Amino acid sequence: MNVRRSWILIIICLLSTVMLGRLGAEGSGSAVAQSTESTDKAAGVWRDGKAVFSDEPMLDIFNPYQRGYKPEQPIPFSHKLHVEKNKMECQYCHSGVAKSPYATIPPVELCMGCHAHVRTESPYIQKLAEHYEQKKPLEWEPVHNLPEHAVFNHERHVKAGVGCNKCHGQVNEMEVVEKVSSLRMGWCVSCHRMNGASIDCSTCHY
Amino acid sequence: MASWYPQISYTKVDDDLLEILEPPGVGWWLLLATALSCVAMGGYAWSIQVLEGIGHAGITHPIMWGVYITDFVFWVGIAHSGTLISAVLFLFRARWRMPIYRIAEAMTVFAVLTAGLFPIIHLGRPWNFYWLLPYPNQRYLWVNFRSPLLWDVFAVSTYLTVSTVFFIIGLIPDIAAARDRATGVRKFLYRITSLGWTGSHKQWRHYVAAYGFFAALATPLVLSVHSVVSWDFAMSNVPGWHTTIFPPYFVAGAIFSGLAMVITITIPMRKAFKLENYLTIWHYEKMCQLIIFTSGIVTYAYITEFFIAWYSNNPYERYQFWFRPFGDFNVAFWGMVFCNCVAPLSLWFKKLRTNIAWLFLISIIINIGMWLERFNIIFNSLSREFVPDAWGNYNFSWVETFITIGSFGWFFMFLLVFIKVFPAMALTEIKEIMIPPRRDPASAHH
Amino acid sequence: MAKEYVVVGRFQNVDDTAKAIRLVRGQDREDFNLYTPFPNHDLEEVAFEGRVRSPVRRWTLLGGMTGCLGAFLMTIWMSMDYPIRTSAKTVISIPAFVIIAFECTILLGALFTLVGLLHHSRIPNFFSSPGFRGDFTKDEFGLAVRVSKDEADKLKAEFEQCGAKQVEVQYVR
Amino acid sequence: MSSSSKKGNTNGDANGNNVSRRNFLKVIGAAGGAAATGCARQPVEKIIPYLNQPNEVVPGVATWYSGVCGECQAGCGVLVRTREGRVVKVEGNPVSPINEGGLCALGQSTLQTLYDPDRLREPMARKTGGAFSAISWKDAVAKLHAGISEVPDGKEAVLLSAPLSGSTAKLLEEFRGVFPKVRHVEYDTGGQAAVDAAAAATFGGGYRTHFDFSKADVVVSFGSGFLETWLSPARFSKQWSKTRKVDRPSGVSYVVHVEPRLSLTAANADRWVKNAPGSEAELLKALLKLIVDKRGAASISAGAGAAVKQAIAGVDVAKAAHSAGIDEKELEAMATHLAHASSSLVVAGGASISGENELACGVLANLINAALGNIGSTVMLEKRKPSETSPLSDLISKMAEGSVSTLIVAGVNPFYSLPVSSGFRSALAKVPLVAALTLNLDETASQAQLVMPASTNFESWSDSNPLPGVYALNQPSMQPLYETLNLGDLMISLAWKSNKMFGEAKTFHDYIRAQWKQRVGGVDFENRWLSFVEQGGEFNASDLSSNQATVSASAGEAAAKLSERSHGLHVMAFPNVRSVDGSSANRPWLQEIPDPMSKVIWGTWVEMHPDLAEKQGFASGDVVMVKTKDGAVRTPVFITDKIHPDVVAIPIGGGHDSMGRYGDGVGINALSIMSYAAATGGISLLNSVVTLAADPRKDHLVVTQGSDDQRERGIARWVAADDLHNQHGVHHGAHHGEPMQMYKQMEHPLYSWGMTVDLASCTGCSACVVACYAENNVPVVGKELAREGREMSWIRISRYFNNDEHRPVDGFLPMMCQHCGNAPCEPVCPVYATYHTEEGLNHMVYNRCVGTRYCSNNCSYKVRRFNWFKYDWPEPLNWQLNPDVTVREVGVMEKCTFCIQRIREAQNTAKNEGRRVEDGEVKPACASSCPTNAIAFGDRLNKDSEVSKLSADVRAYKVLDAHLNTQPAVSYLARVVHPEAAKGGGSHGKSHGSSQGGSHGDSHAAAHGGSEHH
Repeated sequence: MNVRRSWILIIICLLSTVMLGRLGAEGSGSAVAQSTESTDKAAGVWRDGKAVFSDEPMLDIFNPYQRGYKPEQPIPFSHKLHVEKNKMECQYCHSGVAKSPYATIPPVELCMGCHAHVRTESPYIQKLAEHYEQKKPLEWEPVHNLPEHAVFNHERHVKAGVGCNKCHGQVNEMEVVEKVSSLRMGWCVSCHRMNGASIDCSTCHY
Repeated sequence: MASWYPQISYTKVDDDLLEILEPPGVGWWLLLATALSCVAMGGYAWSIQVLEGIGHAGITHPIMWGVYITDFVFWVGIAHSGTLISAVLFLFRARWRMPIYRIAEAMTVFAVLTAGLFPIIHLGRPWNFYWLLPYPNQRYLWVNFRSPLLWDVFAVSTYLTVSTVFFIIGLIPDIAAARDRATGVRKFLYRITSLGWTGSHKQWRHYVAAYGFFAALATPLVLSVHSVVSWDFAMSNVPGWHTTIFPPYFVAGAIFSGLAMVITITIPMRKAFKLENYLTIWHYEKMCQLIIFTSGIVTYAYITEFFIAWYSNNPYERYQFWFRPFGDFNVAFWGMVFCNCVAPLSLWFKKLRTNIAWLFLISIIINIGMWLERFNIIFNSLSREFVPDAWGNYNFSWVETFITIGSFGWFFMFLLVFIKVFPAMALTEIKEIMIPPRRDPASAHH
Repeated sequence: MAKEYVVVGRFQNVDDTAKAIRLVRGQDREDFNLYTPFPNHDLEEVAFEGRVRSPVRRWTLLGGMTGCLGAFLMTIWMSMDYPIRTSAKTVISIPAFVIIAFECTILLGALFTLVGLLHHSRIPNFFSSPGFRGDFTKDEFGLAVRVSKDEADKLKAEFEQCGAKQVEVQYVR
Repeated sequence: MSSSSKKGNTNGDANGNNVSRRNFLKVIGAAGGAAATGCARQPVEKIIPYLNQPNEVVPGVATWYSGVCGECQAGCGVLVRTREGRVVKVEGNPVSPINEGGLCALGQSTLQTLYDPDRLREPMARKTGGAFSAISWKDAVAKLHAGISEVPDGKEAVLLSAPLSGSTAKLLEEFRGVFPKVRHVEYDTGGQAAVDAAAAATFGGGYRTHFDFSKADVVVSFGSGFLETWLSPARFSKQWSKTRKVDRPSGVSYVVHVEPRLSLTAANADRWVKNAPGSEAELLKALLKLIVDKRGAASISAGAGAAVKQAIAGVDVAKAAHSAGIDEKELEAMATHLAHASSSLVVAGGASISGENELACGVLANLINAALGNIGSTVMLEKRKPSETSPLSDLISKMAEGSVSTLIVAGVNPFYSLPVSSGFRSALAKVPLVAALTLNLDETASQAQLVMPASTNFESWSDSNPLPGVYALNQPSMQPLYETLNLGDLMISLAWKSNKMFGEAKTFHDYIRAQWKQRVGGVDFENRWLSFVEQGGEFNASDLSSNQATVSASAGEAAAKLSERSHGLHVMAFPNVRSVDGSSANRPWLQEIPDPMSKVIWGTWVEMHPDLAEKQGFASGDVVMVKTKDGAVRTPVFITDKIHPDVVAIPIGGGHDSMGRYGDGVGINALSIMSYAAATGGISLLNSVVTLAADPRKDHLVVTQGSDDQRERGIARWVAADDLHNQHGVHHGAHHGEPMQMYKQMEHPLYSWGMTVDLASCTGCSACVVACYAENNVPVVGKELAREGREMSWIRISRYFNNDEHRPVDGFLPMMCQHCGNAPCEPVCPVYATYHTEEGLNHMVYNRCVGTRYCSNNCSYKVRRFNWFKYDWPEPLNWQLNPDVTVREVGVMEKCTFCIQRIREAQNTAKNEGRRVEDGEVKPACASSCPTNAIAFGDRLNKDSEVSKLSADVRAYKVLDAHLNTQPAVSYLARVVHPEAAKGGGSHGKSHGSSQGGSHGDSHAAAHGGSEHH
């Protein structure tokens, strides 16, 4: 009897060790709006013999920029309308994405290129025009923010063939832009690992 | 020597020793209030340091470690004699350990609790201290097992865990004894904390075996923990730190300082609780013998350091060991030599080592000396490293002073509460080494 | 027949207690408890008929081995999982890991010993043990034997015969 | 920083862009704010896009503009790096023939004048009550216009400015046509006026001398700090460094410097001659005599002969040497070297010769050069229209008489920089309208009735003509921060007010264009103009070697007539690389970089010989009152034996009271106790000391260097030019063999970055230190924290003394992170915050750091700096922050990264072009700022790279590597010393400091460690 009890205890000890280790991995079922690519789905499983503990929503409560973050913008710009219906390319507005670290938010001037003539009756377009004419800066709410100690270069990712939707999700289907990826380090690292990109710290931190 | 006790009854042992647990007097409350004020001072200083930056401490380029690491090593050192007395002397069956080992173990646990604060206090970003633990995190990052600081994390936490377990296991039968004498809330407390100990032969059988294993595990731990602490220094390349004699030298120093601290604590206790029958001069003489021995080792280590610096013909080492006695902060060096090498020599004289007041004085001197030793090692080595243009000096700030005072308050706060709540003398083991009652031949049947 | 009674003998000295134990063992009673205020090797020898050696040692060994092996596995795996080079040292720097392994050996060895001790000694146990008396942690040796009703009086007499200061018969449940 | 990325500002008028200033400020304000928040989790920042995005701006990509550094008269070309419309960094322009790519500390720090939080932001007029109140530019111009157009009879209006050149000078001429009552007075603080005066006295008016150190085999310099502040230090440093190459056909040059104190130039010379203060003229005379004796009178051209004869009449060499306190043989050797050299140069200038005999010294130097036949080889003569300026002394007396009705002070600060004894301060009060066009409300401006904010070179157009044929053109590289004007635009506005126009110029930009069109011709002008703007000017330096001039007859007289030298204790006010003339006092970078010689930061000090200090009973750090007949100052004493006992020396530049938060109250103004040499119109920077007394006041001397003695540890090593293998400064007995290593060295598959520093070229000028501060967002901690040793500089220049009397410096060694292959710092970090990258960098991940500081303890080079507190950049200083570099949080370690952001940028470009990074493509900030190209950087895997070649040089060594096997990626090339200099002195193989030096060093350490000196 003693021997049997001992073994049960040992097994419990070992199991709890493993459970503790997996703690982070367990919760990632998550209420992510759109889990687009394998990067996201792969999070939270054992893969290639490596434990993947990324993206635990548990800890996201401390992060103001968690997935699903969907701020109201000063002008309710619809990506869906512009991309799906009007067939505009991402780079038409985010022109810096392939030549600069920043994707860049387009200058108001660019909006006015069309909206000087198109839909001028809309109150929001009128607000836009007011900003332009009064030279009043337009303050957009950032959705995808990285901390300052992380260096991210859009140019390199785009040139490596990483599609916009890999990180930003299907923005073309969004009326209001929403954060679909945690943009946290483990999330970055898992994609880098899968694609053979460098996981050297100095790739992103300097 | 079989026993130094007058043959007294078990009841008397219980009565004498459990009397310590009687409700405290004014003196105790005053001491506790003092300790708490010290803790408050330290807490205030630390809060400022956390809120505004570690720069409030005097540490600066190039002396990146100062009073905090000195305190850390000091308290880890204090912790050592507890385990030495309880574990090593247990294995050597040194009977004189019995009356002091409980208080020494308590000292160990509380000193490690104190020491464990300092690595966190000295961090630049203490709120991230848990990054030193190898826990799974979303960043996929682990820790650097090559760093002596990580060895420290493992060594100190292991030491804290093992010494706490050892301490609590030793306490259980005594708490059970206290439980069976107590009433009211205390009885409830002891009922819980004694875990339902009855002292049946089935329990004693495992208890004695387990106690032996704890002692066997704790013995190499005593040696390893301060070795690991010494590797914080010895593993670096700093002249004056990078030396192979550090582990034995640190371990000896730790035991030296720990014994001194045991004396410092037990002398007032003995007086306050009238324990002269249990803590006899004989016990103190035994401790003095160990102190003389470890003092000798420490002195030898000091001499060796100088000899090797000279013999190595290494200009950096040579300069360092010239700088210690003759440099900007030679007070620490000469203070250390006096406190650790010269003052303990008086214990060779029986007249002095049997004088309790003198012993108390010497024990405090040794404590100061051992603090100075660590400060001397840290400060002097860092201030005169390889490139002379980067040499610099160090003035410690009020924040460091307050936090150091706070650490003493923290330590004594635990100790004061402990001696009033749990049996501070190992009554079970005192009973064990007394001659067990045999059948009185006179009243025997046939 | 249900053993609903506990006969508790209170003894004042080792010799009487030993005699009582021998008596109980001679009656092939395994279900007895000997309470002593401190461990006494002579009494234990009698109580266990020499088979005192505790199985706790196996826990210690197991814990130590788990700690050592676990620490090596942990350090090596963690170093390989996100390999970061420092100072031209290899990713798997065994000499450094030995120290971690040593500490873990001690740590788990001690913790497993603790578990073994608690497990085998049946503590924590917050229910009062039948036959235990408070004086058994102070200065008396107690021998508690579970017996059926009709055996109780006989045993009580025998204990008194052995020199018990007092013998109590307690009804349990 | 390829030239293709340079952009010409084609928008024309810098102010005429259709982005309104206010919106622009908001845009860049947001960017600046984001950069300053550090690596803590930050609050949500709004994204504010441009309303109209300028064509050349791609957010996230730097735009470079060429320009001119306007800090001194040298006219060095700069390249200005801008991000999202704000200037973030200045580099030297490699195509400029002046500085050829380097830039001095002063030039590097110009950004902190642009973003000076205390800069004047709007015009202000003094109300009747005495306080200033803001007025509009229109009112300001109207007020000033009235002041210069309605000048009463018998009175005049004066424009006081630094010497002007290029279009500004031309415009001023035309301006004076509009306003005939305006007179121009030049106020020169850089030493050019003295050189010009000497040239005029020697060769007659209309000549300017230009020096070419690159051709000189022997240089004898009397006081002229040509490697630090004198005339054109970046250019001279580059020229000098070219003569310090061991493979130079005519060998390494021999440089002798004569000065009573060890200046930076003296420290870099092969031989420093410590003369008694004021004895230079006699020495020059004696030198001339010896040269004439050696070469024979016949060798001297007929024109010069008479003057030389007159100059050396009655000279007693022995007496002169004795009087100067030097060995006669010293002069003899100097003369021998000069006489035998195929090409040589003698220069005189700087603080130590200033005063009554300044002109004579200049003339004598010119005569020696003429006697040696150096005119046309190392001394070039430029024919130049003589300046029409009238002497400053004349202005002061006129002001005092009350005959100046309006004084416009443009860009100078005479109230601060003229000695009290000049009478300027009292005379200023007699001028009814004082108008100041100024960057800060400085001492002079705060006495004015009308102050107008001046624009910096980053915000306005300007040009200059520093050398014949060299026209430097400066374009604005960002929108003006405030409503500011430069002098050109102000003159145009004033003329406009009189309904006058200069040609068709509506703005100064138009005027400059018109001038250039006139000069270069109208053919294809638009395209050529664009290329001028793009490369920063027109660089067709004229060959002046054929210009010869006869020595005028009066030269002999000017040289012969010497004022009697006053004996006894003197005080010298000397300029140094970090404070120059004091106008840069409000730049925290310059306050926090150490003086290369004393290593003191934040404040002034008085250098004193130990004998004198002992006699007076002063200890290092005691506050001492130095009193001359012209005033008294109190400042801490700095004891050094590298100064003549008859002189104490105080740096110029401290003691401001109206400069701004960083400059005010720091140190004392040494200029205030100097005497004013009315004869030459200049300040005598040497004055007799009346009293030297202890002062009960307390002050701290912040010395950043621990010890001056390297104790033969082989840190700063030197070799003789004829014996390159024998490195000195290292204890030869302690050499270790090839070290054993447990692990194999790490392999670097792609790149292995490395650096070499050629100590033969490094002068210790500290430009790299400032460049590093600017590039890497290194915080400035201020005096109190610096005193505790918390300064953050990633590079420190280790300066080690030896006990050689004539070459007392072992070298200047820029010590930055060595990026060790076996880095001691890396394995001790418990959290991998520092580790080794595949590219061989020792990298620091700031955000992983928990602050155990173990790495710094274990760093053998002590180059890791710790953020003890959170340091702030008050608005708008934070606009300068480099957006590519993380701003560090409190409690993290930081150190040199080899400018990894530049490596990454180059790798990005290379990857886009499908190639490897080429050699020379990455230049860290320190390397690109170095005026002497001492620092090389590149890939060590590429065997043809400059770094690979240099690190295989026979002079190359790695600091401490032999002892510690740290395998640094930085190699130093031992300093080269002329064989002659290596022979002399007592430092043969034992540069071990004297006991005096040793204890001296330790007392410095004490100062740094925080023990207070009172």
